[in-house]
Amino acid sequence: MSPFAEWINRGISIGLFAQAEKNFWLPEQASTFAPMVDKAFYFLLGISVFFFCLIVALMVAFVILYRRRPGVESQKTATHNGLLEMLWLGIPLIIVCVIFYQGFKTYLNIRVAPANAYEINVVARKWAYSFTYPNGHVDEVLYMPADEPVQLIMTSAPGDVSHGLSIPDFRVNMDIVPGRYTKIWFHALEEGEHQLFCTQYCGTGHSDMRTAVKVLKRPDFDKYLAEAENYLKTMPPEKAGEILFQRRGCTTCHTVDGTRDAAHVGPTLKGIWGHEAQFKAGPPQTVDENYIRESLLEPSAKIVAGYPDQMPTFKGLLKDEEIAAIIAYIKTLK
Amino acid sequence: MSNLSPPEAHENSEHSAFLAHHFESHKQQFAAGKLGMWIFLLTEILLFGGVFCAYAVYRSNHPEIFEWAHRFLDKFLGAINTTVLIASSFTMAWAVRAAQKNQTRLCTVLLAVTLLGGCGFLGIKFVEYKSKWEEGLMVAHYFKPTPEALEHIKHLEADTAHLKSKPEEIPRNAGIFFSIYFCMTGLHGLHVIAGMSAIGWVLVRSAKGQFSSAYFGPVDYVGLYWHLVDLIWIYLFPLLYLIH
Amino acid sequence: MSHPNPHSSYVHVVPLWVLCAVFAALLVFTALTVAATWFDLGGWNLILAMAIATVKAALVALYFMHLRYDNPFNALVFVAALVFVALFISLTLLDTLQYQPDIRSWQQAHPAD
Amino acid sequence: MTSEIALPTDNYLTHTRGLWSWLFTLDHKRIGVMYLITITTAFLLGGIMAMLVRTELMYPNHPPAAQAKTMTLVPREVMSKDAYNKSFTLHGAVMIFLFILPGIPAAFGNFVLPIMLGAKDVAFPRLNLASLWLLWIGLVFFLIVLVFGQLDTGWTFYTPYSTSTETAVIPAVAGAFILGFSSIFTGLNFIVTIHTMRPPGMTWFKMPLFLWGLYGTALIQVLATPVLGITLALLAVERIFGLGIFDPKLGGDPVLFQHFFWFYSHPAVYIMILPAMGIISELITVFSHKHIFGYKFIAFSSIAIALLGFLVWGHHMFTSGQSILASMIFSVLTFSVSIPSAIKVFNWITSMYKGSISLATPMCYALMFIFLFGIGGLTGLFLGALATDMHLHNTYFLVAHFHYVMFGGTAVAFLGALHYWWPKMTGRMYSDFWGRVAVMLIFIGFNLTFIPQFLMGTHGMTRRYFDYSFLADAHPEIATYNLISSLGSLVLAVGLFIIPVYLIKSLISGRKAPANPWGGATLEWQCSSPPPFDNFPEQPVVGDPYDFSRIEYDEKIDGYVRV
Repeated sequence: MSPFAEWINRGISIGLFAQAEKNFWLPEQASTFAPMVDKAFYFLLGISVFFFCLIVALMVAFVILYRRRPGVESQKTATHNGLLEMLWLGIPLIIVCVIFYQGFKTYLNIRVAPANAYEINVVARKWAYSFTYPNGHVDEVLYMPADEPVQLIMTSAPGDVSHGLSIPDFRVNMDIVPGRYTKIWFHALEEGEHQLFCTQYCGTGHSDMRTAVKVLKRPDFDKYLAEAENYLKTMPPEKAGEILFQRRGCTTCHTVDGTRDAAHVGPTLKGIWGHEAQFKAGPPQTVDENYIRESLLEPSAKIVAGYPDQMPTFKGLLKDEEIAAIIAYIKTLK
Repeated sequence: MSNLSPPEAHENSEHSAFLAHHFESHKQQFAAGKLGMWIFLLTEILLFGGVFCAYAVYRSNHPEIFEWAHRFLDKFLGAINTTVLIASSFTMAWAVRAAQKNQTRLCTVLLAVTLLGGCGFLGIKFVEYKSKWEEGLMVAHYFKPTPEALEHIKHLEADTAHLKSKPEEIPRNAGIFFSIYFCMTGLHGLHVIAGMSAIGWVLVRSAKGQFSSAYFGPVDYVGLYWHLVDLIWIYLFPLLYLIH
Repeated sequence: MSHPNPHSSYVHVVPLWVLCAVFAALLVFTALTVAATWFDLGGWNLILAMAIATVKAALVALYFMHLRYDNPFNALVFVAALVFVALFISLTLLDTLQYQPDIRSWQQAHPAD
Repeated sequence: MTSEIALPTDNYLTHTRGLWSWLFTLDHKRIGVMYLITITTAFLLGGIMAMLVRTELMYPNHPPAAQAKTMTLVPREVMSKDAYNKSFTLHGAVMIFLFILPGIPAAFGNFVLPIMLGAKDVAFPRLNLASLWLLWIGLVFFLIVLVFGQLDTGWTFYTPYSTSTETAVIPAVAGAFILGFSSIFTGLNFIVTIHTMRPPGMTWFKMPLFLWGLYGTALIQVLATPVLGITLALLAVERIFGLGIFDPKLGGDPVLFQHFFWFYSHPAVYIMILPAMGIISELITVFSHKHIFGYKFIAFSSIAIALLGFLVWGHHMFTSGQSILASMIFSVLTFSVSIPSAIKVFNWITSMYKGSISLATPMCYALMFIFLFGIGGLTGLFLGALATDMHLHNTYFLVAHFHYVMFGGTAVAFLGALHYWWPKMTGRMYSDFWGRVAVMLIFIGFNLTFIPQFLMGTHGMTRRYFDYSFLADAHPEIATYNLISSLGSLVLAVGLFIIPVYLIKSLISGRKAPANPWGGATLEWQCSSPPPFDNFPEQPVVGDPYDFSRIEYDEKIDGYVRV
């Protein structure tokens, strides 16, 4: 942060709140973009505060100096002054050119990823993210290596709506649009944990659509990936199923403890195994392996009575052994 | 539209019965009405701007869809319809001239001919829509061309040999062409109907002998509207039917 | 306006021969634009078709719609409409053409059913 | 001139009687008054929705364990997620389509435009009445939405959410479509009136600046609103038939919808603010009793804003998947709009220099406008600059910026106009004391509500969030900011509720208003309060609308007279 910006930050924050610390205006700077964006922010803040104070000071001064008093008339002054007008056409023009240039430089930086960036694929669906790593591992939390460029290649699940992805500590924000890719990259400075939000309104669970960003040192990240890749093999299937159930965002809509509330738009999965499910249309069916498989791949085929047709399909997103693990997990929910 | 020309009969008016009380003269009233009509046409052009924009975006990004799907449209019927509309525009322009010259009977006849032209246009459009419906050539969600329709465009091969796409290879999202086709021609068709209602209205007034060289504003305004409908079709015809 | 007229004090009445000539020209241009599709001119086909359409539109606007004789402000209104439509289409098109690769690569990765 | 004439018993309010004489009137003044009543009702409706939203956001839904037992004024969760989504959607849609867009032009524009111009009426009185009826039909559609089905798309109707949600999108879209045509017809009427109905002597540069503002507004209304019409029509057809133009399932492009939507909705922001700026130009000069500074610059800046406003819509899409090239172009153009706005503010301030400034209620609103619009305009720079927008887009920073411009700007100018023309419209004076009390409460309440939102936004609080507990865990101050914001909105609501109380009281027992209570030099102050049916019994004297040298205070009538 430049000394100028530092000064403004301190000055204003201390002036307003006694407990203010250095994050009064902006959160922690956790990526290489943060200092650039913040510099632009404080520059703008300085300009804004200056002009705002100027306008308000003049306004207040005039109101006091020229308040209406008996016997005092308004005085005639020039009704226009070309030079003055051009001056306050010209000065703002120069200032906004500078603001634009500074903003554009940083924006280019944020939008254009370096060639060597580590790529993670993101699929957003109502109301969870899945991050797919180059080795095929899928997680619902964004794990990433520290101190190297990472690029997210993002899209919404087919048939889903637009979402957003914002990591305030990194100063990045990009929409995720169905039917196409959008990209964003960043370079985290050191290991730590940050929050990630959906910024494009996407319905009932919009404010639940958030997750953590876990920045690990490269060796730790490699270790995480290696372990993660093998969890289907190393863990018992019902345990692996539980992990999948959480990582694929099933918990956003389905509870496993029998709770039924407005926050969860899907039916609870507690005790459904072996019971008869009633549908909006069609005959009831016993919940068995085939039914769960179908519900995952063709969720709209049979809608449980009393629930909306909201579930996205997992066709092509879950491998057979993953489905088996999820079934094994659902069996345990008694 | 009727609101654009308030023939407000003011009891104590020194002016003619068709001069509204808040205008000074027929000239002022006509200038106001005409400007109002032009601004209304401007809004119509911008309304169509939306569908033209959708057309431009999809045609430049997916030329293959347009090239493939436009074969289903009948160029001959399109050309006939263009001619019908141009002819009705001509009779409309003539009707305005007749009104300006106090030729009341001629004006009424020409307006009736124009109205007939509109009917002809809609009739041909109906034939086209009906065949699209029967061939399953509907908007994207309902785009299910029948085998006969697909077979039919293969026989057009001689006529469309220059096209790069093959009739048997349906491009992805081909239905978008028909979405745009129906939006553009449908919106245009609604305007034809609106224009015909307006012509019907001035036709009745003309038959009652309400127009003269001093007061012919409504014929002129309706004429402008009808020409705009024609003008838009002049673009729609090559854009939809004559894709190369 | 510039031509005083015995019947109408405040507008110009378009002569009938002008209307007929414009009508004839419009028919000729319609035939031309259909005929133009028989020749393969590559990208020029679209440009030619649009050029012919624009000439036709100009004839309709200038004579049938009286713009040639009318208050210039009405012509300005008409031109403004075209300018704003052009602005809308061109800026939107500019952007969609730019991000098209992101759509195409998605379509390659997600084949149609 | 007017003071010697006794108040005419026959004015536009008493000219004819009965409900039908109002519903079918062609008088622009009555139409303006009916607009005012309708729009104020919509404002109340939208305001209730806003209070629901703020009440829900008062506390985080899941407080940290340590604070869980703290007493709270309201339950942590006052409504369901869906109810919250519907509340903010209807707040936005009602406020924008039914209050801010028609607010100043339709209500006050209709009332004063012909009088200021020296005309008897607008060019097309029937079309004018039709616009009002369209507004009512649009309102009915929104009431249908409110009663049946609700709406949860956000006022922006983004696809594919709007094509897939089960709520009542189609009635809402139909309502907005109809309101669009109401707006188009008003704009059309105003342009034609200004062009063709000016009496002798009323040259373009003798027009009051409010009329320039309305003229710029009307330009946008006729140029941009049709695109909204076609966009909403396509959206409705998309929903019913599956067009595939905006729906990616069928090969469509959601970002294209955003282009369509913002081609209208950005210029629409200037439909909202330009007439407000026009009003401020009037208020500042009248209450400073001083000629406006830089008339032509202010007049042309209105037109410049109207036209440049069409070139900047893409700044709503910097993070939406718009290309880098388009973002760059739109960012450059965005800054070009800030210049004419800055010119206006500087000219207003200079107009006050060496004036005789009265702090009557309307002037307090004008000063509040400069203060709040200053913040709103300057924070716009943060969102127009590409780098900072990357961080702030879709956060509460944006929400706060928007409200500073729209409430702090337009709604405050609306209230200023209401207090300025109230004596003219009703023939009664209201209590200036209570007027200023309301001004203070609104000023305090508004800033308390929205200043904290800037800070929430910079810390990443996303808009349209039902719950922000997780954010409050990381940044505990977010909870404080939200609490302050919600309490501030209560103060604001109290301030706003005082206004109808003293205004209605003025109707019953207010002092009779003189023809010119504030010392205005524009033509509406030359006719009696309330104006007669045909505005002017004889053609008024058209002069410089900002020449106050011959307008002096007369104690006998407690108003101003031309000497």
